[in-house]
Amino acid sequence: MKFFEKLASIDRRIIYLLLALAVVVPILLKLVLPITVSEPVKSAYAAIDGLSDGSVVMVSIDYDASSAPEVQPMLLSVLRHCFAKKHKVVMLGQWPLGLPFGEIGMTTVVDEINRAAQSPADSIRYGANYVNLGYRPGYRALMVGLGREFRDFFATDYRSAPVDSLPLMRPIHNYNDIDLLVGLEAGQAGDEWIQYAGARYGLQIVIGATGVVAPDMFHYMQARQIKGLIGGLQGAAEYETLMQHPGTGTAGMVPQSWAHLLLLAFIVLGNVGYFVMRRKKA
Amino acid sequence: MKKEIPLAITFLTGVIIVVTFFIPHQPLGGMQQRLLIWYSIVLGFTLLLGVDSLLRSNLQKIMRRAPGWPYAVVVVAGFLATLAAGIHTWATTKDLLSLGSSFMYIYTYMIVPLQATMFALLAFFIASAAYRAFRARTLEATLLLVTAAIVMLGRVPVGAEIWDKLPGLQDWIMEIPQMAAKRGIFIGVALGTIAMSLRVILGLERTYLS
Amino acid sequence: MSHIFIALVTLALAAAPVRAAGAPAAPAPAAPAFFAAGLTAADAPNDEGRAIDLSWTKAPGDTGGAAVFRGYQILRAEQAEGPFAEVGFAIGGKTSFRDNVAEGAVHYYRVRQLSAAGAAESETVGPVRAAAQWFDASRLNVLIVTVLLAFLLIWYIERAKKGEELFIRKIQGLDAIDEAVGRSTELGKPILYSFGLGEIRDIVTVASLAILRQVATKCAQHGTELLVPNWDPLVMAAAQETVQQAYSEPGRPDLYKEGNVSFLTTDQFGYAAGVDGMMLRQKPGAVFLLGYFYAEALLMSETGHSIGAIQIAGTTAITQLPFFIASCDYTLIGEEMLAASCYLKRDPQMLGSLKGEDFVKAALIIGFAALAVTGTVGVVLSRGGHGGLASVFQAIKDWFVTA
Amino acid sequence: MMHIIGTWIAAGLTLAIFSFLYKDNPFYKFAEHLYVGVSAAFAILYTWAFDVWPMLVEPMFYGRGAASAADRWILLVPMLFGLLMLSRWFPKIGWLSRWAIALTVGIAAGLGITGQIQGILLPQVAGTLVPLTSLDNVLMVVGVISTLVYFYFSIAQKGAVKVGSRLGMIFIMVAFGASFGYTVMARISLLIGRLYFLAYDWLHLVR
Repeated sequence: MKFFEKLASIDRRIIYLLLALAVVVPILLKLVLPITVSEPVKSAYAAIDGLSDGSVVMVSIDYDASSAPEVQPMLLSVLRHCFAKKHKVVMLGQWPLGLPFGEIGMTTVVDEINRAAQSPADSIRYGANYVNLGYRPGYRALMVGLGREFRDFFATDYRSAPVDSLPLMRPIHNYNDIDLLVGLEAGQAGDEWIQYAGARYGLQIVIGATGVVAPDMFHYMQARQIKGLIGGLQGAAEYETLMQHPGTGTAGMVPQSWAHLLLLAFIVLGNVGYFVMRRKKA
Repeated sequence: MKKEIPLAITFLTGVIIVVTFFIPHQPLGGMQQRLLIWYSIVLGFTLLLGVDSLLRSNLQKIMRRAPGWPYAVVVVAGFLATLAAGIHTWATTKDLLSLGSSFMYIYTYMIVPLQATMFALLAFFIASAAYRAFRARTLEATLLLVTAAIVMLGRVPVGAEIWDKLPGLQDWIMEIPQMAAKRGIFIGVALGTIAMSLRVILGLERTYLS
Repeated sequence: MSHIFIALVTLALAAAPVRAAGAPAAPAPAAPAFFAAGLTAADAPNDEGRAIDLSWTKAPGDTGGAAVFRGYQILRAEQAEGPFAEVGFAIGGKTSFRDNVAEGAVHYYRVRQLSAAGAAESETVGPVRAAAQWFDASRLNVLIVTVLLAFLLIWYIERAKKGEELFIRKIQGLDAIDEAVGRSTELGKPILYSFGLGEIRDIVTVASLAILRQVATKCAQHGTELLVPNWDPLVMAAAQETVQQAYSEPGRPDLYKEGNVSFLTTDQFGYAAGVDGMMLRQKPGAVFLLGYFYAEALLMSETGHSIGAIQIAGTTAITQLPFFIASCDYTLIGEEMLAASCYLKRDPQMLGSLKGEDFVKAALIIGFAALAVTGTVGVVLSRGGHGGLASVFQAIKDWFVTA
Repeated sequence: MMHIIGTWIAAGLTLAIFSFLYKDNPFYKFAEHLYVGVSAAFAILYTWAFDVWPMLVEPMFYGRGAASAADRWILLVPMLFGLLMLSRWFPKIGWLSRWAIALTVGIAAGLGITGQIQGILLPQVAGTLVPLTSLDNVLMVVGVISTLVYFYFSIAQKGAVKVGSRLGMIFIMVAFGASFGYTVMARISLLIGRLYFLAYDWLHLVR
């Protein structure tokens, strides 16, 4: 009994330390575990893969630094996939503070591809293969308005170049000219894309979401309101696996596993102590 | 007048937006688009609302040498330095996302670590709560914790190492029972939102004017 | 109630064929017969007259990606004989294109296929012009539901306003409130009540104020101390008023101490740390966490648990609810909290809305059950060769599908 | 060089925030206040660069994206409303901000009504209409119905309603358990992200 009382009054900083160790040790040891790919991620992959070469994919950056570790690896994988399929990418964002993550991810992937390019035909260029429109306030109003005309909101791209000066944007007027939206979500914006652009204009949507948001997306998936779902860091790791290009998602799954085991041990231990002490009291 | 005009604005804009949803013909189609553009523009200004009170309260703290005033200096200095870097970047490149700029430097090396770490703290808080507060004291809480345990194991690679059916079980929980309950919940939330929106347009609900 | 549901279903079924008839009607007389690519052009339906829809059958060579088949050039002219100019391009694999045009003008179209083997052009179609529609027929189902819901809600709100007795069941968590106050009184400990980080305009804050009123009344009756630390100054003002009123009603205004309903800070974790400190120092016997919460919920409920307080939580923040359920003794889940405030306060607006929503829920419950049976029987029958019921079921289901 | 300095700054700030775990201290307070100040400046700059400049200044004064003179000058209306929003800065005329709030609230509510019906209600009802030909389908329909019963307040919880409501509670707890698990996962992922930064970008412990 004493044991449990002592256990119950343990300093929380010891708990913090144990969690830190559970994460740091596997990072340092660089362990790897095999990733099993789930159906929703397969569907997301298939949605991008199934488009004709050269389709237009819109990517919405709806997250910021507070969830970037989960979502950024999704962005990298999706961009790699799009460019491998010769798709054109139109980037924009609903979270002003997250916009730079889109730019950073795009630059990373574009540099990577252009460095490996064998001929000018293999390389990708701003304005021809991808554009970044930036951010406008408005969420649902913006999403509805883009269904009529992009230029009403985005007369210019993120660095004030008129969109009609960009060959990629010239034929794009509304969602009829977008083949797929990949929404990378850390909050409500994903629901709004589905309700205001998907349901209203028939825009095809794939969602990549943080672990917090992902469970609230399954009913859209079942009702076929979205074509695929990449959920949390594990989802990112699964997409990396499908792309055969492991990154921080795959690397993160080992510390993730250890931390989950530790937390479950905490819950079990805490409950055992609770019930033992309660019985003693009773 | 302080309440009538806002109520009239809300009513008018709300009705126009609902009506134009069903009637695409001009001039309604264009009217809707115009309102949406206005919304977008006006909403941007709400980003600024907090800035004034933030600066004001911190400046007051500094003037009065209130307890903790040096931190108020940090707020103001951080604000001014970032503003200066941003204005400089904008004036020279018209591109606030230009990765080599001083503005993005502040973003990458200050905003990102600060914001990200703030949220990383939550992992520790959850760990501590897991040990000290998450108790299976009722049937409901027990069900919740058991489901959570299956999901937490089934959603990481180590789950498959423990029992190869775990990832499949996890997928099934997410796609059938959890989806069904979430659907019920979100249908309820949608009904609540519709009722609220209707009351707002009709001017019955006025708390937003307070 | 059931008769309205039946009426609803009948209406829905009646609407289904209307919608099919309102679907794109190609101006058949104008279009010449056929060409190599099976090209058709028609006014885009349900729009403001700014687009023409083109569609064609996939070219035989359209397989294997851009290297073999480049795509389809869309050519447009003002006269049948030309000149035709490119107005758009559809990549290989696509069989449709929406051309944005001005309303009313006459257009002729051709499609040119570009493949590795060379180019081939379709015959000309036209004339075709874009026309605006006065009603978006594809949204008829939304219109019907909008009108029905608006009617229901207004009707119930009016009934509630007239003071009609509208039944709301007792919410279980409310019993727990009395119990928690009683226990604290026995132990001689204060009670702590937090609104979390909700603003005064959040509906959940309004609901929480109604519950605070109940808690404060109990506290006044028992002479128990009530602490309400706040994050938002406006919420604090409202809470002060509520508590003060509650204390003066049983004639104990002397017990009300203004300092007990206090303002802490507008910083998220700072607020949580402040409330935690308060709990550790004053050791309340009961903790109420009712309002809108973010991540700070976890910190507060953990501390509340560690001091052994009875904890009653409630929020509409779906992400925080699981943590409350795991660490509190009783949790009001989402709408339950709004219903609890209706039960206590009987505000006609909230009450009417709640009843209206409940009506729809009842209709859905009955509808889901009835249609699940219909669908199942339909599937069984269609296995025996009778597809009638199955197609009725499918028609009903399709009616709900948007976009 | 700038990159190395930046990484050290970032690492210092990361550790300053983490120091809160030991206890509240000046380093944490410094970092937290810095964040508040810096992000406030971001709000101003982004409002300018992505709202005021491209949506007001450019079309009005440079005619970019505006078809006619009327298109240009009608933008004075949203500009006025935007400025009214800021009237809150001056307590005396603060009530004027209600006009601007009324505009945004009205439009959002108008969009909300049809949006919730078209975007959630109808498609989610359609998704629930399935024949009961598999156990999964049965469970799904029962789950949706019983959850709705749980949130049905117009009838006392007795008999069949009580059973339905209890069943609903079970489904809801499974759903919350799933959300719980996913949220825990998300928070751990963020921690991994930060510790990865410290180990990889800053200390170069991992290659």
